[in-house]
Amino acid sequence: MDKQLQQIRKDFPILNQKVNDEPLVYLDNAATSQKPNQVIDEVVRYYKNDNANTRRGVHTLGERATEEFETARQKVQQFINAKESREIIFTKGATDSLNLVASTYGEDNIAAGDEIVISIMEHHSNLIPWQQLANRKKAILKYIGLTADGQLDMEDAKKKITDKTKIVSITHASNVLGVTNDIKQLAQIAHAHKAIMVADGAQAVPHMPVDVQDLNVDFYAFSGHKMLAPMGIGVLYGKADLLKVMSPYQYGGEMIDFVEKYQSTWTDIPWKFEAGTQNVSGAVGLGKAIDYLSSIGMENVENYEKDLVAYVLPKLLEIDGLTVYGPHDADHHSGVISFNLQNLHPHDVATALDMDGVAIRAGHHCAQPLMKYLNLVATARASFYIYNNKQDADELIQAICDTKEFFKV
Amino acid sequence: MDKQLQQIRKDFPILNQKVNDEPLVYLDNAATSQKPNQVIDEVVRYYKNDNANTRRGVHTLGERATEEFETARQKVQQFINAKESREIIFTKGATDSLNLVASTYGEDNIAAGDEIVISIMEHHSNLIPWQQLANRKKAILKYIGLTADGQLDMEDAKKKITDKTKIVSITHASNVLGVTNDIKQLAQIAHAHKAIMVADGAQAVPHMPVDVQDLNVDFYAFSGHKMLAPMGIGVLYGKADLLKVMSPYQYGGEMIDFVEKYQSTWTDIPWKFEAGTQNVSGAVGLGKAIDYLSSIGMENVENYEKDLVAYVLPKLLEIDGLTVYGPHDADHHSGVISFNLQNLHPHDVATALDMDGVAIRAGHHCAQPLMKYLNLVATARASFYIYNNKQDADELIQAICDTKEFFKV
Amino acid sequence: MSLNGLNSLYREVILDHSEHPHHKQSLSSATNKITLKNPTCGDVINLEIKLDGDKITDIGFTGEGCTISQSSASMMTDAVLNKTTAESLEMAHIFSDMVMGKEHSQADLDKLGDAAILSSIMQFPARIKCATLCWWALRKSLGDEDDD
Amino acid sequence: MSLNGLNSLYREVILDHSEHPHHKQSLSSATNKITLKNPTCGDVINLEIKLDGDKITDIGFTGEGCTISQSSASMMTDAVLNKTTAESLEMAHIFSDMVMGKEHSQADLDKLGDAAILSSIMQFPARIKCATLCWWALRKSLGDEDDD
Ligand SMILES: Cc1ncc(COP(=O)(O)O)c(C=O)c1O
Ligand SMILES: Cc1ncc(COP(=O)(O)O)c(C=O)c1O
Repeated sequence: MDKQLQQIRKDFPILNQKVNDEPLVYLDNAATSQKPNQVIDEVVRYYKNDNANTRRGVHTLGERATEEFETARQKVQQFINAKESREIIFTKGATDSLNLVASTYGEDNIAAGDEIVISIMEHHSNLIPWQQLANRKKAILKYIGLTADGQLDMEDAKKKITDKTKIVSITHASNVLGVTNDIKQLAQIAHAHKAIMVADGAQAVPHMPVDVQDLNVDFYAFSGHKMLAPMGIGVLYGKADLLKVMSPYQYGGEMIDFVEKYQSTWTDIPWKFEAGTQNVSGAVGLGKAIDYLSSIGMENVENYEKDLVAYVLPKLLEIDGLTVYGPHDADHHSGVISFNLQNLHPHDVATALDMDGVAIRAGHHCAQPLMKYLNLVATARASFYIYNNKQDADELIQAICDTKEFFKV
Repeated sequence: MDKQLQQIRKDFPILNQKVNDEPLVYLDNAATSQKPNQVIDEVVRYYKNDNANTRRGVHTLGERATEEFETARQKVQQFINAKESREIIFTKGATDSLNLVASTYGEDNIAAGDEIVISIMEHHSNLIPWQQLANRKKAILKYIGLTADGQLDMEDAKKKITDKTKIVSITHASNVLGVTNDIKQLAQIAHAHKAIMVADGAQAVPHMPVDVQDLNVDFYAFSGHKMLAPMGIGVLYGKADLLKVMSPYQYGGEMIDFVEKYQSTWTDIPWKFEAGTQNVSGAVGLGKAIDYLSSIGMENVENYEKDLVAYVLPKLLEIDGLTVYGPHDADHHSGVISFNLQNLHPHDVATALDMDGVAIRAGHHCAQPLMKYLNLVATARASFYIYNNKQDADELIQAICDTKEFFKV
Repeated sequence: MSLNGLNSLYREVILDHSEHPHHKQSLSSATNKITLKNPTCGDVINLEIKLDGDKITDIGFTGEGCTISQSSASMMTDAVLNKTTAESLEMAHIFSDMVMGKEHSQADLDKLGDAAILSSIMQFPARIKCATLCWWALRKSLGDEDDD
Repeated sequence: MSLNGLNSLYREVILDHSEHPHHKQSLSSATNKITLKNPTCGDVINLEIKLDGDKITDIGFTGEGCTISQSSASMMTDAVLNKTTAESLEMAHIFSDMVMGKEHSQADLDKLGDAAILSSIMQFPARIKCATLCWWALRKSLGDEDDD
C-alpha cells in the first residue's frame, strides 16, 4: 500500500515542474489540493460527451447528466456513510455549506439569549457566520478554549455547552494546529443539552475515514477542492429530519414545487437546497476523486500521512529557533504543521522557501481569533497530502535551514 | 465571418456523436451551452500547471492562480464594459448572483410598503428571491404584463413603476418568449423614480453585445455555463458605489478585514462578496470563453443567430397545428423558440424528437407564472447557439413532422 | 431519421388509453382524495377512491399530463378497481420495481393487466416519473407513504 | 538548492533598514495619523506625520510586519522627511509605478533615495503589497486617496 502511495505521484502532472529553477515541493495542501489525471480526465470526458443541464431535460444528454450528478451524490453518501443520499446537498464549498446552515437552521432556530458554542480554533468560515447570526439575533456566542499543548479543551467544552445552547459548531480538524477534535463526544454533549452539532470537515474528509452516522453530527460541511476534486463544488450533509423542515437558502430554478405570483412551495430535499443550475462537472469530478481516494483506502491515507508526520515533525522540532504550534507529539498531530522561525516574519520565510521550490503558506490562515489567542501575528504553515513523500519533507527541512542561514537567525 | 462560424462546429467535440442512432442536434442551449476545446483545454492547463488557492499564498503557484483569477475578472469587465474590474463579483451562477442582490441590497433597502417591480416573464431565479423578499418585508411585488404578441408591455411598465418603487428587476432576454427587453429604457424609468435597476442577463450575455454602462443598470447577473464556460461560475456586476455600502452575503475566508471574537470588518469590493475558496478554474474557463466569443465578435454572434431564426421561424410557423409563443416576426425573436404541437403534451414531443437525435426541452422552463399567464401547462422549446446551423434547423423541422405523423396530430 | 424506437414506448394500447382514458372522472362519493404534481413538467393528477371496508369499489382521476401519465393513470384504475388495498399496494410496488428495472416474475406482471406494458418505460428514464405519478398518488391516498 | 535569488530582494540595505528601522517611533506632536493593515498577512502600520504648512517636518511609524514592510517604511520616512506634501505624493506615485513595473526615468528613481532599491520587488508579486503598504498610508494620511 505504501508502494501504491509511492506510485501515485505520477498521477499529478502539476508536481512535475520546476519553480524558481527548483523542483516543486507542494506543501500548501490545507489551502487546496492538486488534482490527479483521473479527475481532470473525468471532467474532460463529461464535457466532451454528456454535458447538459440536470433535472430539466427529457433528452438523452439531460438524462445522462442528471444520472451522473445523482450518482456523484450517492458516492458522497457512501464515502461519509450518510444514511440516505438525499441528506447530501451539493454546494460551492465548505464556506457555502456553513453559511447555508447558519442562514437557514440558524436563522429559524436562534432567538435572543440562546447560546451558540464554537471554538477559538475555528476557521473564519465556521466563525463569522455564527458570530453574525448571534449579533443579528442578540444570541450569545461562546468560545471553547485550548489546552496548554493546543488541543481542544474538552473540560471547557463541557462547561460552555449548557441547556441554553442551541448550536455547537466545531472544526473536525484544525487548519492551523494540526489537531483533530473528538466530534463524536462533542455531539454527545451537545445532544444531552438538546443542541444540534455542526462539524466543519474541510480538513478532515480529505485525510481520514469519516462516518457521519457514527459521529452522530446533525450537519457536516466540506469542500471538494481540498480532496483532489475540482474547485467550485462542496458538500453539506444534514440529517433528513432537519433538512425537511428547514427553509430554503437560495431561490430559483429547480428548487421549487409550485410558483405562483405571490407565493411558492418548495420541492423535496436535497433539491430544495440546490437552486439554479448546478456544477455538474464539479460533482462528477468529486465522484471521481472519491473513487480515487477509496481505491487507496482512507485508513491507508491516514496512516501514510501519520508516517510522514512522524518523520518530519521531530526534524522540525530539532531546528534551533523554530517553534511548532499545536501538539509536539506526532501521534496527535496531523499533516498540517504551523511554525515560526525566530522573529523572522513568516512572509519572509515563505518567500525564501519559494525560492527553493517549496510552496508553503504564511499568514493568519483565516483564523485571526486563534492568532490573537496564541499571541501571534502570523505563522508559516506546511501541509502534507498523499502525493508528498519523505523527500519532500527533507526538502522542507533543508530549505528552512537555508533560510536560517540567509537571514542569519 | 459566416465562414468562420461554419468552421467552429469542430471546436465542440460533444456535437460529434450519435444519440439514439441519429446524429446529435443540440437545441437546448437556453438550458446550458456546450464547451469548445479551447475552454476545456484551458481548464486542463490550469489544473496541470498553476492550480492553487488565491490571495492567500506567497508561493509561486498561489501567485499565478491569483493573477489568472484577477485577469479573468478584467476580461469580464471589458466584455460587458464595466467601468472598473472591482465591479465584477464572481458567483456560482445567475441564480446565486440574483439571490446575492436580493439578500444584501434588497434586505438592507426594502421596507414595508415599498414596491418591487418585476415582469410576468421572469425566470424563477429572478422572481422568487424578490417574491420572498417582499413577503418577508411586507413590501409589494408588482408584475409588468405583456403585449398581445408576447413582448414586455412598456406602457404597463410606466404605470407599475412609481415613486414607491425601490427595485426594478427584469430579464434582459426571455428564456421562453424569445424576446429581448429594452433594459436601457427601463433603467431610465426606474431611475426617474429613484429606484435601482437590476437586469437578469442569463439569456443575453451569451448572445449579444452587452454594455452595462450604456444600459445604466445598477446590477447585472449572468451565468458562465450558458456562454461556453464551465459550470459553477457566474457573475454579478454592480456599480461600485452600491457595492461599497452593501452588507456582505456570505461570511468566511478572504472576505474579511479584521475578525475579532465578537465582531468583524469586511475587506474591499469585490472580495467582500467572495467568501471562501473561489472557483478559479471556472473563472479561468470563463475568461477563455470570453476570448473565444470576442474573437468571433458579439455582433457577429448576434447576426448569425438572427439569420438562423429568420430561416427556421417561418418554417415552424408553416407547420400545421404548431403554435409558436412570443413574436412571430423573426426580427423580434431570439434563438429561443417555444412552441406546442396541437394538444400533444410537450414531453411527448421532446421524447419523440430525442429519438430523432434532436435535443430540445419540454416543461415550464422555470417560468410557472408566465405559463399560467399564457394559459399553458408547458411548452416545448428549441434554442440555438453559434455552433448550430441551418442543417440543425432542417433536422428540427423534419423531426417535428415525423412526430406529427407518429402521433397523428 | 426515423421514430421506430418510439413504438416500444407509445404502443397502440398506451395511445388508446391516453386518447380514451378509463375512469377519467370525479367521484361523487369518494372516501380518499389526493392531488399530486410533477413540478418538472407541470403534470397534475387528482385521484379519488371510494373504499368500502378494505376494497376499492370506485376510482376516478382528473388532471392534465402527457400521453404516458394519462394512459398510466387509466391503466392503473383498471388494474386496482375492485381490489383490496393490500392487493393494490402490492401492484404499486410491483409497478415501481418494474419501471426501475428490478427483477419481477411474469406472474407479478400479469397482476398489473395493461399497466405491465409500461415496463418499456425503462428505456426512457426521463419519462419514468410520468408513468409512476398515478401509482404514487394511489400509495399516498392509501396511506402507504414510506417517505422518500 | 540555493537561495541566491533571494539576494535581489533582501539586499544588504533592505536588511539593514529592517533591523534598524529609521523613524520607528511615535510622535508627540503629529498633525496627521493613520493606521493601515494588510489583512492577508496581518501587517499593521501606524503612520504619524507632523505637517508644518505644506512641509513634512517630522514623521514616525510603529507597527508590525515582515522585513519588506518594515524596511520600506523606514526608507520611505527617510525619503519624505522635510519634503512638501506635493513632493511626497509625487514620490508615492513614482514608487507605485516602479513596483508595478511601469516605465520610470532614472531621475525619478533618484528622488526615492534608498527606497528605489525596492524596484526588485517586481519579481516577487506576492510581496508588492508589503512594500506599498506604508506608501498607501502616506497617501491616505495626506488625503490623496483615489479610492481603489
Ligand atoms: C477548517 C476549514 N474550514 C473551512 C474552510 C473553508 O473552505 P472553503 O474555502 O473551501 O470554502 C477551510 C479552508 O479554507 C478550512 O481549512
Ligand atoms: C432568464 C434566466 N434567468 C436566470 C437563469 C438562472 O441561471 P442559472 O441556472 O445558471 O443560475 C436562467 C437559466 O436557467 C435563465 O434562463
